Amino acid sequence: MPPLRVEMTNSIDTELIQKDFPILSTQVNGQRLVYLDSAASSQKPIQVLEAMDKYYSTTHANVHRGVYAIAENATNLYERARVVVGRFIGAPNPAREIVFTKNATEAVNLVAYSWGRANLTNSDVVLLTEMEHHANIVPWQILAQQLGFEIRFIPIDRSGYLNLSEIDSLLSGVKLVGVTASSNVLGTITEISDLIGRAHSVGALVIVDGAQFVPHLPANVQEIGCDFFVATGHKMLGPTGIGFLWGRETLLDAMPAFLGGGEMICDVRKDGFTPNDLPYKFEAGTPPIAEAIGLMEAVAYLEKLGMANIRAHEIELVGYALDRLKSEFGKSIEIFGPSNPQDRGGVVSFSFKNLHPHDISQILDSEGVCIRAGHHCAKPLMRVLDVSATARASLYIYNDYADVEALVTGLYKADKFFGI
Amino acid sequence: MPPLRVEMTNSIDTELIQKDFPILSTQVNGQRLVYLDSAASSQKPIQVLEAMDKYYSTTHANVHRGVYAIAENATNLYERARVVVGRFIGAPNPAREIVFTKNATEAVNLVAYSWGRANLTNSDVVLLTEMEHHANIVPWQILAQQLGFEIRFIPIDRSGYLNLSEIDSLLSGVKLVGVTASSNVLGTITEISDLIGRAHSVGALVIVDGAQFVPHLPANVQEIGCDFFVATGHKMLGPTGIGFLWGRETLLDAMPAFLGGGEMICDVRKDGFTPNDLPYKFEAGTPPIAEAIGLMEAVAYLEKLGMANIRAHEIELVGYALDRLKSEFGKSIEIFGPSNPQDRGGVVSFSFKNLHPHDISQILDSEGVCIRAGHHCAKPLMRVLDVSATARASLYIYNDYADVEALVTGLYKADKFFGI
Amino acid sequence: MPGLEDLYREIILDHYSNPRNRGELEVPPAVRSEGFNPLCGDETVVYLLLKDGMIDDIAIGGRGCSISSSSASMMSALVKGKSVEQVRDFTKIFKLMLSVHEGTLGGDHSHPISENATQNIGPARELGQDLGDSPDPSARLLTDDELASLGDLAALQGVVKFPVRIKCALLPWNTLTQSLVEALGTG
Amino acid sequence: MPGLEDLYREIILDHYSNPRNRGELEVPPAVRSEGFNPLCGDETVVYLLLKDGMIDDIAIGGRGCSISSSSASMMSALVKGKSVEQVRDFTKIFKLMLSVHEGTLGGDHSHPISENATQNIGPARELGQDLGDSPDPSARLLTDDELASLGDLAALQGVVKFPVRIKCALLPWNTLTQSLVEALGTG
Ligand SMILES: Cc1ncc(COP(=O)(O)O)c(C=O)c1O
Ligand SMILES: Cc1ncc(COP(=O)(O)O)c(C=O)c1O
Ligand code: FES
Ligand code: FES
Repeated sequence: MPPLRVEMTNSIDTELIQKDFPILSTQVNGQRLVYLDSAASSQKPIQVLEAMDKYYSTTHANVHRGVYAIAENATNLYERARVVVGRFIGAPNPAREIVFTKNATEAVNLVAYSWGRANLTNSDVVLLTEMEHHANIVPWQILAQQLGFEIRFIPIDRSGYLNLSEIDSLLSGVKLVGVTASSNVLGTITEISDLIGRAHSVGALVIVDGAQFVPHLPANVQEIGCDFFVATGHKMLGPTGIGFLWGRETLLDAMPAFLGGGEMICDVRKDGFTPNDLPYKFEAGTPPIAEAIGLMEAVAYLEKLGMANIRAHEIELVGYALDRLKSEFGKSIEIFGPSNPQDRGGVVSFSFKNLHPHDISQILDSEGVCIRAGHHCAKPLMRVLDVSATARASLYIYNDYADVEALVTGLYKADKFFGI
Repeated sequence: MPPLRVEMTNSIDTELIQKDFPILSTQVNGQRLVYLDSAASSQKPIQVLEAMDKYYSTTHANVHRGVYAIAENATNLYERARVVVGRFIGAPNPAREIVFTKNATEAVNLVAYSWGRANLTNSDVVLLTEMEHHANIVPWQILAQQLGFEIRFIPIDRSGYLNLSEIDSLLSGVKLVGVTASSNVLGTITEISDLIGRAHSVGALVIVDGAQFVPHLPANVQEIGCDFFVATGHKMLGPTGIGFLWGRETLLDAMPAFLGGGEMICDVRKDGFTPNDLPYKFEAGTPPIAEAIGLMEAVAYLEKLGMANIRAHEIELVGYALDRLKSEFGKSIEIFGPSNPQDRGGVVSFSFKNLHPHDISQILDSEGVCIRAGHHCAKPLMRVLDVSATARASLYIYNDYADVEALVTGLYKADKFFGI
Repeated sequence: MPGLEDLYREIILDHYSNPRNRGELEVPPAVRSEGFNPLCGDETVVYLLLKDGMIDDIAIGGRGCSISSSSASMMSALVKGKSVEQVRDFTKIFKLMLSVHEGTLGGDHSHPISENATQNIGPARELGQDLGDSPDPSARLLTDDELASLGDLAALQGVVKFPVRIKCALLPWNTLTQSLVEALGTG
Repeated sequence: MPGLEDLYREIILDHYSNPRNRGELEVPPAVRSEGFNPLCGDETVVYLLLKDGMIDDIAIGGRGCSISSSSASMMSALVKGKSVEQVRDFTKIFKLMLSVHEGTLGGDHSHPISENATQNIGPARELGQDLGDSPDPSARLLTDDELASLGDLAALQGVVKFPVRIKCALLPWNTLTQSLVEALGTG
């Protein structure tokens, strides 16, 4: 099985990039670390770690209230991070429309608890898709338990695309549509613009889960046309502990407070409180300051590479991976999702023979190859696919052909090991 | 005005400690940085920064689901952090009773949204104190708006202690008491054990805000006897982006989910979800992994110094500060809270002449002295004290007599500058 | 590095210790508006009496720091006897003076430590104009005439170098705008 | 460093490819219980038929990885024909075998990279016993007799070195415990 190795033609220089990621030069089980799990969490370049260390070592203080130099500086950096992140996704007014949360999940919950509770009743419908991550399902289920509304799901077709053929009837009575911009299991880049147009035409709002989109493709909330958009720092080269919500300013402005506490108030009396302006109204307590600064640096790193270049790299690499897996393993491997790499993000989920994904992952680990096995927080989708779990390799800016080859080699080993 | 400088008698070696905090060797406005705002956020020792960098550089991966080595290791570290933090506050079963949140504020909101919504009705009463931080007021006000229950406040006396003389009548109808263990404005270390006993005797539960307590005094939730306890990482040498809730296992077990998403579920179907076991039920989405590891290292640092030693240091230093301020400025300065340093944490709030706290802070900043001015997220207390803001110097393990002297010198300068 | 003298010009301290037009007016005929600075909890109260499209009388209440108090005092002195039109112009010019310009945030205004901290921290330095109190995308430098029209208030120019205090200087003006709206019965 | 052979002993692979007692029993008279592993979503189904305090028959359904499947297969073979009492003992011993002992988590079980990462990271190394699947504070080493009593199941000993997989090995046993409770109508 001679590998089909060819030179990459895109402008992403993985060799150079790998040097920025200290973890990629560590060894696992005596092997080079082959990290194919960026869809779960990306690695962090040294620039991001250094930005946070520098912040802590030179100017850390709590933000927004201090009159002294290091506190003002901390505030400036934190607010600058908001603007940088907002611009990165094309927010028209980032200083007011970006709310920092602890992760993408909190961002969806914010919309559910605040907008949802104020706007949904038991006669309404929330429309999700069968490929949503639990983060864009369970918050609506919790709310539905309390308010009694109906949740519907847009089905997927056999190739892993949204099946919009019945969309008009699905949309009847719908007040909110929740849709992922890119599936963390199938890889599918959904055609949200069409869906959003239809949703808006029946007066429904649309929340887009961008967690798997923002790290990989150029994102622009104005072009997408959605009403709410969430993403998470740790999947886009940033630190853990931070995510964000973008919302249309008028919507956010009209929404009631969610978490209560410091920062989010304008005044507190014994008998009640007055909420603060946007975006502070939704940022209760001390925010993830260092994390925002780390995320700002992560965005700078991505912008330096260029999102279009990153996209070209991933199309090339994912295409290569699909080809290699199919040519090596033929019918023994089932790859989920669209077969056209143009329609996919960086993830490649598969079933291999009748090996259990966790067993595959365990064998790969002994070769230093890290893939994820499991339901990927998408259990309704697992049921649709009629599997309990899949194996998932996910590719990012630091991955190259050699990593794909390591995956292929590892699968051979797994096959041999279990000998079934 | 010759300073009253004497040798410290406690075992905390501030000179040695300062070396661990890179920020303390920076210069502000050409002056040595004199950081007197640890009550807003503490600085971080290099050990904490290194632990996080090391984590990111050697073993970062998303937790709880990965079968490969670095993911298992990340999971072990994260869970170990839970146990370390739990033991630090005497939790009987840390592996199940500690919930990591993004800050103390989220932890209170979790109790309000989950326990509160399930257990409070419009005929109930929530009893708070006049010295609560907004974090332990506003979540209850948001809930009261929705459920219609009454919120009462335990008054404070002129010396800044809780006035418990009417406590029996205040407690009538009360289902929950929220009390701070140490005030971030008055410094008061409240006598919560007595209050908790009385609350329990009428069947009320007690949530203790330990944000200003845990960094400064030995804390043990079993001895305190409370039902819920919250604190925040960034005030106890840890990073931003993490806080925690401790709750009695039986209570947490019976509480409904709060934020929905990945991690917190056992199963998700299209028609509903089954929540996961403790503590995961309350940790939706990717948790603050590096932050938990940083916090674990912060706890190790505090334990190495010894909380009893830290306490002795602060009593000595706060006593010195109270003496110096009174002896230098006499009637021109009004210091809020108990006069006995044994009854106080590390904060010293004051009014100085008729200078506005922000103007004082601005002048002090030009001397490199960082204090906080404002309402300190305790506006109801400000109204009780009949001020719109106070100036607040807060002391911690790295502060020494020289820092107090810098404060005194700065106040002279402010006085001279405004010449009023 | 901005020094204290950039912030606390003598004239500011003078207005702070001897505030003009401090007090109350009878309501009605005057209107009363209050504005909060959420950062510090301070409050400015503006009493405004209009007559024939002119500011017939104005009084200032509430409490605040030297910057907000002096801004209120100078504002009251400036607007008294002026037309509503003129007051609107002053407000625009004053806000323009306090808008943060490109480069200032990461640049010359900042303390040495800020420069250190923002070095290499990504694109921080170029973003000044989008931050804090700069909702006006048309931020530009004032003309000499405009600056002169503000009189004493020009002394508050240095506040831009202390971003946290900008809200202090604006507080009385935002409250005045509110009271104008109220007095004119519009909005 | 634990190798794959520590985890995947031959006997395990044998039970995985040739699972014993796979199937269903009629309910009633049998009881049916299902257990989930929330980490992976896998499910074990246990059908249990008691007679006179003995396990008269047992069948295993559901799906899972090699570890949970082989654990279920070996378990079914072991408990068939045994008394409820004995089964409880086996369960106790099996869980004891899989409890994580002091030192193992930061220590010899871990991959080289884990050792690196935990070095100097605070008190990490001493805390093994409190983590993960070790609710039993009386964790101790098994006696030889105890180990021997488990028969083939002793092969699952190596799983302790792979903490994420402990839940896999325990899944069938927890499901069995559940079905015993159900069959006996207690709890
Ligand atoms: C007494 C008290 N409680 C709660 C908090 C809130 O902490 P955080 O902002 O980290 O949520 C603070 C700090 O601001 C505090 O001083
Ligand atoms: C598509 C998708 N949405 C949401 C999330 C949730 O992100 P987080 O766990 O950071 O909240 C994830 C990642 O787990 C994801 O893949
Ligand atoms: S500090 Fe409150 S207005 Fe200036
Ligand atoms: S991986 Fe699911 S039971 Fe083992």
